[in-house]
Parts: sequence; structure tokens; C-alpha cells
Amino acid sequence: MRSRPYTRVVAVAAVAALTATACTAQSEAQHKSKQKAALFKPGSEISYQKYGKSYPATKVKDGPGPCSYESISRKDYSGQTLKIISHAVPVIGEPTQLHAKQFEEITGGKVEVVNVPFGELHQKILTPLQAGQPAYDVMFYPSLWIGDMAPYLAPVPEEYLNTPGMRDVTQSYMDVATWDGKVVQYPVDGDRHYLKVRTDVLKDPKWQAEYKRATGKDLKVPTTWAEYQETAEVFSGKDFDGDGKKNYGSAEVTKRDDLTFSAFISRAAPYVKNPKVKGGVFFDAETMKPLINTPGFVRALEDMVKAKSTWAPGGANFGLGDEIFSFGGGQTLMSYSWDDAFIQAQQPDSKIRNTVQAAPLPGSSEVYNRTTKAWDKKANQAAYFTWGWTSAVAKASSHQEMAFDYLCFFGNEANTALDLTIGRFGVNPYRMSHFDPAFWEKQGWDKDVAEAYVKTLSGMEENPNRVFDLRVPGVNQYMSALANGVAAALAGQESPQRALDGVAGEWAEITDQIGKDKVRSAYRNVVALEDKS
Amino acid sequence: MNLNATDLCLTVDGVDHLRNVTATFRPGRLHTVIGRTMAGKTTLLRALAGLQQVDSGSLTRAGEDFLKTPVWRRDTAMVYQQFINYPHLTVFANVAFPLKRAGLSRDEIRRRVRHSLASVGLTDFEKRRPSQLSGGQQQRVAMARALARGTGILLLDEPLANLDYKLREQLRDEFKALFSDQGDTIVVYTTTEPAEAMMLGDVVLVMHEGRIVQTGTPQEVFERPATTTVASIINDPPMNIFAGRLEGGQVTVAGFEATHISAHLADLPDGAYMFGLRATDVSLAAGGVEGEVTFVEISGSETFVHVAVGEIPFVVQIEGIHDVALGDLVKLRFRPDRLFAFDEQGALVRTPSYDLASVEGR
Amino acid sequence: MRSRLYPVFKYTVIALWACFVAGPFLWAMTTSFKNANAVQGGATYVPWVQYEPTLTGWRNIFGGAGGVDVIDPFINSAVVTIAASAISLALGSLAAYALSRYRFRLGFIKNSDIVFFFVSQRIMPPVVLVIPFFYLLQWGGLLDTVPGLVIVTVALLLPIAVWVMVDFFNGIPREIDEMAMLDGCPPFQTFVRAILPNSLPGLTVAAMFCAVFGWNDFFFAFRLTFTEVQTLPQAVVALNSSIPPWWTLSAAALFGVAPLILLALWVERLLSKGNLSGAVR
Amino acid sequence: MDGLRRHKGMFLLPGLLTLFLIIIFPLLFTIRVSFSGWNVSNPRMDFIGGANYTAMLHDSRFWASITRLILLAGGTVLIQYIIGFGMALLVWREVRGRRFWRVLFLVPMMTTPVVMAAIWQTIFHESLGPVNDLLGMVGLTNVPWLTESGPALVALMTVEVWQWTPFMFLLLLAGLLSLPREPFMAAAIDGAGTWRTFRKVTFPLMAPVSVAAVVIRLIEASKLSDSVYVLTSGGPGSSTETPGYYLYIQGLRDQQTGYSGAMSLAYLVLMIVTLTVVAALLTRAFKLKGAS
Repeated sequence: MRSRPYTRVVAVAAVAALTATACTAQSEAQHKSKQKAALFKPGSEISYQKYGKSYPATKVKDGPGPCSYESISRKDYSGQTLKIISHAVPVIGEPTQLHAKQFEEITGGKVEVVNVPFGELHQKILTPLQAGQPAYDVMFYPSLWIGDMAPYLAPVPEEYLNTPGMRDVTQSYMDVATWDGKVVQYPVDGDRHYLKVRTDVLKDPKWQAEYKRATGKDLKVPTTWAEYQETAEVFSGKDFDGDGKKNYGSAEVTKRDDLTFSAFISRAAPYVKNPKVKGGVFFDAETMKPLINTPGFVRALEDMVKAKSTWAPGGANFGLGDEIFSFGGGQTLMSYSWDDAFIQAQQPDSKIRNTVQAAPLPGSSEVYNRTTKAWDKKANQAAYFTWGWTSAVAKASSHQEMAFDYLCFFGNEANTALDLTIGRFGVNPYRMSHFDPAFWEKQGWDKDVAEAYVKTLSGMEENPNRVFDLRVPGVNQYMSALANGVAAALAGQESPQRALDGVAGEWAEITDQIGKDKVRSAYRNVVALEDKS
Repeated sequence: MNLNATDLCLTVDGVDHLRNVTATFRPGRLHTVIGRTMAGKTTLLRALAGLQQVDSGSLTRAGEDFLKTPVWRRDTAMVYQQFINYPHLTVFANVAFPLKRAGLSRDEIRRRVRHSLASVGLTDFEKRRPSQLSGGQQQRVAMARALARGTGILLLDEPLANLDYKLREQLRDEFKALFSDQGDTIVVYTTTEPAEAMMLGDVVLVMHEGRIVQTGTPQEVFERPATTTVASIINDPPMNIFAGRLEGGQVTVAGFEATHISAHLADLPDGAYMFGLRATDVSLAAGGVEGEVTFVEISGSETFVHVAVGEIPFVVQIEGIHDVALGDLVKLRFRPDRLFAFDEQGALVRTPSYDLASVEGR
Repeated sequence: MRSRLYPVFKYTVIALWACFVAGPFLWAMTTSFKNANAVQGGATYVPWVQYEPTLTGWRNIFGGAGGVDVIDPFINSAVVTIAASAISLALGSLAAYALSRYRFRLGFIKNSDIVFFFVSQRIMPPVVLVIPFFYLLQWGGLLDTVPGLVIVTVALLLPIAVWVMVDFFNGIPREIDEMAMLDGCPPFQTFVRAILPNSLPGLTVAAMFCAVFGWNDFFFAFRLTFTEVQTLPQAVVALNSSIPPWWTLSAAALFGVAPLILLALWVERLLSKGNLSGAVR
Repeated sequence: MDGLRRHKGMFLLPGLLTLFLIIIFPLLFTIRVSFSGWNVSNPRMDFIGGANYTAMLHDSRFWASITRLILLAGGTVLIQYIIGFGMALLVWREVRGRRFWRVLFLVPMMTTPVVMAAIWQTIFHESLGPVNDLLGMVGLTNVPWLTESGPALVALMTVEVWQWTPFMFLLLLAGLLSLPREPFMAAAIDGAGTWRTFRKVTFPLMAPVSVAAVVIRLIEASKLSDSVYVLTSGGPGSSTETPGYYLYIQGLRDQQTGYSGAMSLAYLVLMIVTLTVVAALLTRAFKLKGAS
């Protein structure tokens, strides 16, 4: 417990405010590192084992470059304190803490981490930033908030952009981290939604026969949402793993104030992202008229309402964690969301290890064309680059060198390699080098599982028909309105069309409130990424 | 060092609690304030203590404006009707409490507390808490605390009212002794009991409806009650008061035809009067005025018989226990030589010549 | 008068309610020894028989890398709760004493209105207060400090202290105050020497309410601190991630409840001795 | 004691001023902000007149949440009162293991609501939690505890009853223990049975405690939001939203500070009026009961 001299705090606040406005003064206020002897030899073996039994025994080699254990341990940050806010433990919160602890050990600096539940993170970060209160140096948050955060973030300095690790980050994730031509977010995670299925069931002749009997079709990994629904319906309510308990078809994130909006966008992507139509998926980038109530989105919501019958008990109130428990625990046949559920299912102690497979999100047999106002009858597939975790350094921070060193240490090759294998960490492939089946096989994954996984992920990088999140200021309001509409339809309070009409109305209001031009210029950046290909 | 109250007035919510109360309280004297319940006795005490503000009037002591003196500097101790002690303190600490506040040395405190407790007969109870004592003992603790300080003013608000009859008599006797030791203290003692007032008081103040209606020595007040009200307050049972006429030395009481001759009333002018007759001066007899028994109280060795003669209620006090039943018709005999005469407004006109010995004997 | 079945009925009802009350604790207890596999398989209750117990949950809350450390937050919580409760009790009993003993009148405002002003602060939804509090504390440089959090907590607790103590003081005869004053105590001494020592049961109840509400405040502590002053509820909530580790959450919840169970024991003791008579009315 | 006017301020003012100073700024701030368009992307104190209030009048979610709160708060407090009183009576006298029961029955109120709500969430988990599992054992079907509005409201009320019945229990037990013995003896002499004694003696004597306990619980229950937040997020749809939770969503999560300011004030006024009226009515109702 320390009681501070308040005058000093006020002074610091004033200084911080000054630095925020006058960037020239910034360098004087910055704390710098000193040099010391390295604690690691280049290429040392790195393992998390000493931090407890809950970490795998995997060992990796320390990589080269300025972010490595060896390089960072040359820095001396004693006497400096870094303040970090991150998501709740374990998802991204646990690696934040773990790397903080390591960073303290090798640099002598002090790192304080707070962990905050998802629903609170946005305002907990933004309120002090807006109030000019230098609360945190480093912030971990979902990358789609960039529109709200960007004005308060320090751009990543040149020397960090030129590290081998950063150069290896895929173009999509560099794009996601860029605002107004500057890289303001430090990529630490790559995220996308994809489909997960139970191969033990899909490959079981008995179930294949049963499926054939029920539908007249061959049982395979669904490639459209219609097939997904068909498959889910057949298996819902059956005990396909023979443990005496009923199993179900699909697990999805449906809890209103959880991450439902992302699940819905996943379902909508193939219906709404027409490769022939440019200029925005959520809005018409010219007029800023919301497109959320157009037939493509309505179709997706109708699908989702239909899917209710294939959900496990409680499936209509699943948060991400429930979804992961449900699929990862073997209760459901299929699921789609982030990597977490898949990695969880592939943990060494998992009951369904190597009986799961990753596949691209289902597509559609037709896609809506908003220019012709008609459905284009052709198979369509869209890669939805769902937001993932990202990190950034506050412009007002007076420990920027330490902050960026921490982040570059967090994401160095050795740490990332280890983090990727721990499902609960929520760190997922975002560098080209992560798309290597050999690495996953080394973790004990079956060859075909590893290959399908890597192919799914890298395939998304190659898909030119891409959907990005609505990365504009006020994104939370838009997504909150969307989630309300989706929840109302799922709860049967309103028809999908009416619900989305309501959302469109709210979106228009939100846009007016924030300022049409502000939103438009931000949204154009998103559209540029989508249309670039 | 007299305490002088002049024209004290207090009205709360339209009810007069004190009306022009003027009185002088003298050191070394015990003043008993007698009056019925709600007569303003407690209010008067609280005003003297400073616990109650008055609307107007003055209160001075030794030239000092007492109304402006805060309670804690009034050099006053008070004993309440409801055995108030500090529940969290032992008997010893209770008595020592004011002494500590006065800044006495520890030895002095111990000496005084012991002395004071001994004087109320609680020497062996030092370590108990008030809640572990009987009502009488609790009141003794309160007395001991009030006495130990030796304050200039000691106020006692019906200290015996909540005790049983036996204890009351016993404590009353002890108080008499205790107060005689009090030197220059002004003692004010309120009560509803005439016997208490008579026995303890050096000075008796009779209060009625917020007024002091008579002040005097017990004997004066007893023998010469200034009004019918006083007469009824200072007698227990209250004096029988009834209206009548005096014509040529003969008393005619309305309601029943009866004629009495009384020497001491003989020289009064004819006219309408109120008459008073103590309950002891009426008796049941073979002949006399007839009335119906409405109520019978047996108290110790005496019987109070309430008799209605026509519309007029009488109380008859007779020695011994008598077998009188409700509704019996009895005959009353009055002692005309003991009649008090008041004018129609109730002011005293004539008293009977009284044998004081018979008063104190009661 | 009473039927012979009455005791059976009585103990059945008590036992049923006891099960309901204890249920969540027992569930948290067994969950705290599980791991992901034991949770994912559906509800289980008996360790060793139904699942293999592990200590992961408990290790995690005591510095294990997979959790949060609860020791520092525990100390923070204790300091804030004790300081805020003490201030609230002091100011609250003074104010309550005044409201119990003196008559206030300011225009149409009477004593009961002042009491209502205090109590009404608890009607305010915390959401109303938290944003202005943020700017208020920022202005005073008190964000993320113990004093800042104490000030805010006092605003939450003071109404409770006043509410309990007014009622309690009303139950103490005024004659005790008067006697103390006659015995030479000016008003403040009267309060301290004669009234407070007789108010221990009331103070205990008020202290208990203050401690409970102070200890369990998540809302304000969460939003008005950044890193320095983490309280226990914050530490526990930090575990409510998108993949909630049920085991760690359960262990942390049980740990957070433990000190307050001691409080419950103490309150019960006072109850049994009948010392709370008049403490709550 | 009227002679001590000069001193009374000394006692009252420290507390009153402290509270006043702590509260006045937030109150003025909220009033001012309710006339501004302060939101997440525009955190400024501009002036937009009564627009927020007009919007509020048409916000059916807000008004629906208020109606729901009245039912939820009224219902849970009533249940808490009945159970709390019942349990207090049962462990009041002549019961084995009295102290154990008393302590046990007090404990829930000592726990942190957000944390316990998280535990309750696991308990009501429809496929992994014990409630449905136990129901299954006795042959009942799964109940969609958190995904259908009826059961979700029941779940919420269960949590509230669990958490706060002890509060009632404590106040009522303390009240019972401080009752005078005489009326009970009188009733026993009159040969009154258990039920008659309760109706004619215990209940009337407990009236003041009851009113205080119910009113204070209503005040606290009106803020109901923690358990909603953790258990259902106001879902399914918006069918379990309370004003507290809706204010939280608007004011903090979506940072519609101006709009939530307007709603807060409306809510505050509404609550103060409602609770004052309820308190007055309760006092009268109990007095009448006591007198009969």
C-alpha cells in the first residue's frame, strides 16, 4: 500500500497531458533503459516448466533478433514500473502475466498487470485515455477497437517494425494493426473463425450410414451453412460418442453480451460478401447507409434461429467459454469460432484429442448482390477475419521503450511458439512460420489433423474474398446493437427481418451521433482492405 | 447561594408546563415539590438542572444567570424516577464517574465512593453491574452517585415512585438521614406522596397545573392548605371537598339535608362555601347521613371506604379491616369541628384547630 | 398444543434450508478441486470416485502462474474496508447521535428528512456515481489510491452506519445522556464516555454491515483503480475470462468468503448473548 | 436537550457534510451530463437540451426493465421476508444446534455478489451444472435455466433469495431476541396456541422491525444488477434486464454517459417516490395488523 504525494501525481498528470498534446516534449519525459550483461546465451533452450505443472514440458530454442531472451536480458529496467491492462485470466491474461514475470526476472524492472473481464475491458481502457489519466502503459484488447483507441496510441517505432518476428507477421494481421498508414497496434495474436468437427463421428461407417439413411447424402465436412444445419439436425439428440449422455449438433456463441455478434457475422459472411460488389459489407461506404438488414444478413439470422434446435441445453446462452467446454468436452459434433476451442480439444489431456478437424467456415450456394438487389446463384466462400487480441502502447506513457520491449519480448519467436500450444492462452497463429504442420505434429497432433489445421488457416490468408470487422469508432455500440437484435430474434421476441431493421435504425442513429464523416473515413480503411484483393 | 427562580414559563405544543413559577431554593434545606402527575414537577426539576429550556423567566444563583450556565457546569446532581445508572459501568465506576470528571485524585475518589456506597448500604456490591441489582439497589446506586459528589444542588425526581411500598418506606427513612448530612446543598425532591413530602421536607412547594400554588413548611401547608386543590393534593386519601352553605353557624350541604354546628365556623359570614374534611374525620356510624359504598380499599391496617352520598363522593378512612361490601348502605358521621372552609373560588377561609400530634402520628 | 410431528417438521424445514444455503459452497468446494476435464464431463460431486481431484485451482490463487495472486488484493481489501468502515462508523455514529438526540429544523427539513437523505444515498444506482467519481478523484489525484477508494467507500457505508445507529441510539434512554452531562461531561464527552460504551451491540451490527458492503464492493473498486489498488473481488473477477476456469474461480470465491465467516460467528455470538436487542429496529 | 443547540451541529455536520461533499458533485455532474450528448466517441459536455429525456420516454427497454424490477424486487423481498421470518422463528428457541444453524444461515449475505453469481452460473449451467443433473436423477427433464425467460427469472430470484434472505433473517432474529417476555407469558396463560400466539403477539410486536427490514431490502433490491450481469446478461433477448443492468449497459459498457445520466435521474426520482410511498404504506399496513 503506498500513499502517494498527491501534488506529484497531479504534476505527473499535467506532464502527461502536455506530452499528449505536444509530441515534441515527449522524448524528454521518456524513461530509458540501461545496459547490462546478458543472462542467456544466444539460442538457449526455453521452457515454461519452472512456472508450474500447468505448463507443458515443451522446449524451444531462443530465436535471434532484438526481442529474444538474450537481447532483452541485456536491458536494465530496474527502478521502472510498467503498468499493463489485459483480459481476464487465462485467455491472453495468463500469457500477459507469465511474460510479465519473465520480463521482470530478466530486466530487473517491475511489471504490474491487471486482468479485466471482457465486458469491462473497453471502458476500463478508454475512460482514463479520454480523461487524460496515464493509467496504463500497455494495453491488450480486441483489435477491432482500433477506431476508438488509435488517437491515444503510440505508433510502433521503426526498429520494432524491422525485427524478424514482425516481418514474419502475415499481411492481414499487419493490416489489422494499421490506422491511417501507421502501425499503432503490436500484433500478438492472429484470429479468425473457422469450423471444427468431430472426425471420429464423421468417419464412423455406422454414422455415415445413418446419415445417408436420414438425408440421402454422404456424410462429410459441411461446406455450406445449409449442410451444416442438415448435419447438425441429424446428430442432435443422439448419443454419438456412446457415453450414455445425449450429444448435440452445434455449439455457438449466443450469449447476448458475450461475443454473439462475431458468431453472427461468421454465419452472414458468405451471404453478404459478394466478390463482385465493392464498397462495404456493413455499410455502403459512400452513403453510410447500414446494410445490416439486407437479405444476406436476414438469411443468416434465419439460419441461426433454425439452428436453435441443434444446440445443447443452455446453448442459447453460451458464452465463448461455454462453447469451448461444450465442443471441447465432446458434447457437440460441430462448432465454429476462434482457435481456442480447437486448441483446447487438442490439449494432451483432452478426451477428444486428434478426433477433431479444422475446416474453413461453411459457405453458401448463393450470395446477395446489393447492387442488383438479387441473389447471385453461385457458390460463395468468405474468410472472416474476426477480431483477435492485440496490444498497444499508450501515447501518454513515459515508459515507451520498456513497453515496446515488453511487447516484443511477449511475441518473440520462442514465447509465441510455446504460447500457441496452450489452448487457454488464446494466442493463435499470426506469422507465416506458424503455418507449419511439423510444428503441430511435434506437439503430438496427428499428421492429418495438423495439416488440415494449417491448411485452414493459411487458406484464409489466400482467400481474396475477405470480411473484416467494423473497425470504426464506436464499434462497441454498433456491435451491442447488433447483438441485441440477434438476441431478440433468437429469443423469438421479433422476426429476423424486424430485428435487423431495428438494428439498421440504431446503426444510423449511432453514425449520426458519432459523426458520419468520422465513421466513413474509418470505414473506408476497412473497405480498402476488403477490396484490395 | 440561593437558587432563585422567577416567573419561569414553558409552553410546549399548546400545553403549559410551567406558569410563572417563582421560588427560592435555599442551601441546607430540603425542598419537596408535591403535586399530582403532570403537575410540572419534573419539568421544574429539569429546568433547574438545565435539561429543559424555558420560554421566559429567570434563574439565578449567587448572581450568576443560571439559564446561561451549561448543564455540565451547574454543579447539580439528579436522581431519576427510573433508576438511571450507566449500564456499562460497575457500581463502583458508576459512583466514581462524576468524581473522575471533577478531576479528583484516585485515592480521594476511592474514599468518597466507599463512603457513599456504605451510606446507602451497598458496600459489598462494588463490582456488580446495575443490571445485576434489584430496583431498590439500583436506586441506591443512583443516590450514592448523586451524593458522592457533594454538589451544590441535588435534584430528586420521585426517586421512590417505582419501588414497592415496603422498600419505599425503608428508603424514605434512610433518605431522611442521608439528607441531614448534606450541609449546604440545595435539595429539591419531587413526589406525589403527601407523607413523603411532609416527612422529608423542610419546605414544601405544592404544584398544580404548572403553577406553584403554595409554599411553606410542612406544618403550614398541612394545616393551612391555601386552596381546595392544595388540600386535596397534600392529603392521602385526598381531602373530601364538597359545596355547602353556611347560615348562622350552621352548615348545610347540598344534596343531602344535614345540619351541623361548628364553633370555629360560627363567626364566618353567611353564604356559599366549599368545605373540606379529611378522610380520617369521617367515620361509619350507626346513625348519620346515608350513602352507598362504591369501592373498598384495604391498605395495611386501614380501610378506605368510598361512599357516594347522593352525587357527592366521600372517602372514609377507618382503622382496622372492616367487612364492608360494595353496594352496602352505610351511615356516615362527620366531625364538624374538623371542617375546613374555603370560599367559592376555593381559597382557604378558615381552618379547624388541629392537634399536630395526630398528623405526625400518621 | 403442539402435535408430535412438529419437531419432525421443524428439523426437516431447517435441514432443507440449510442444504439450500450450503449448496453453493459445497459445489464450489468440490469444483475447486477439478480440472477442465472433470468439468467438461458434466456435473460430478465426489472426488476420487467421480473425478480425480487436483490442486490447480488452489495453487492458481496463491501465485500459481495460471491464476491471480490473492494475497495483495486481500490486504488491499482489508485496508480499504477497515479504514472506510472506521470513518463511516465514526462520522455515522456522531451524526446518528445528533439525529437521535437533538431536533433539527431548517425550513421544511426535519430530522426524519435528514435521516432519509442519508439512507437515500443507497437508492442511487452505482452507475450514476461512478463516472463523476472518476473525474472527482482524478481532479484530486486520488485515482488508483487507497485514500481515493476509501473516500468513495465511505459514501457507500455512511448511510448504513447512520441508519443502524439512529435506531440504536433511540433505544438508549436519554436520561443517560442527561446524567452524564449533570455529572460534568460536556456533550462530546457525554457521547464518548456514556453513550458509545453502551452502543457496542449497535456498533457491531453497523460494523458488520459496513464490513460486508465494503468488502464486497466490486463496482467502484473496479472502476476507480488501475493497477495499484486491486481488491479481492477484482482479483476474483479477473478470473471470469471467456474460458472461465471454474476451479480457480471456486477456490478464489471460497477464499474471499472465509474472513467473513469469522464475522458471522462473531455476530452470532452477540446475538446469542442477547446483546443485539435494540440494535436493529 | 434543547438547551444544547450550539452543540448539535458539531455532531451532525461532519457526517452530513462529508456525505454531501462526496455526493453533490456526482449529482450535479449527472444532472448536467443528462443534457449533453456525451458518449464514447464524443466525451464532451455539450448541450443538446432535453433530447436524452425525449429518447428515454420512447425507450421501451428502459420502461420494461422498470416494470420487471418491480415484480422481481417485490417478489424476492416478499419471499426473503417469509423465509427469513420462518427460519428466524425456527431457530429462535428450543432447537438443537442453534448456533450452528444461525451462523450457517448468516453466511450467504457475507459473500461477494458478483463472485457468488459466477458460482451460481456454473450451478445453473444447463449441461454441466448440478441443478439439471440432479433434476435428471429424479427423472425430470432439463430446465433451460438461463435461456428461457421464465426459468431465467426463477434462477435470478433464487440467487437473490439465497444471497439476501440472511439479511432478513438477521434483522428479524435480532428483533425476536429483543422482544419482551411478558406478552408471551400472557398469551400462554390465556391458552393461546402457536398460531394464535404468532398472529396476536409475535407478529404485531415485530411490525416495526419488519417494516424496516423490508424497506431496506427493497432499497437494496432495486439496484439488482450483479446477478443479472453474470447469469443472463439480461437475456434471453432483453427479458431479464433490470434498470440497474440496463443503466450499466448504456452508461458504462456502451459509454452513453449523457443518455444514461438522464435515465439515472429519472430512475432515481422514480425510486425515491416509490420507496417513500411503499414505506408509508407498509408502516400503515403493519400498524393496522398490529392493532387488530
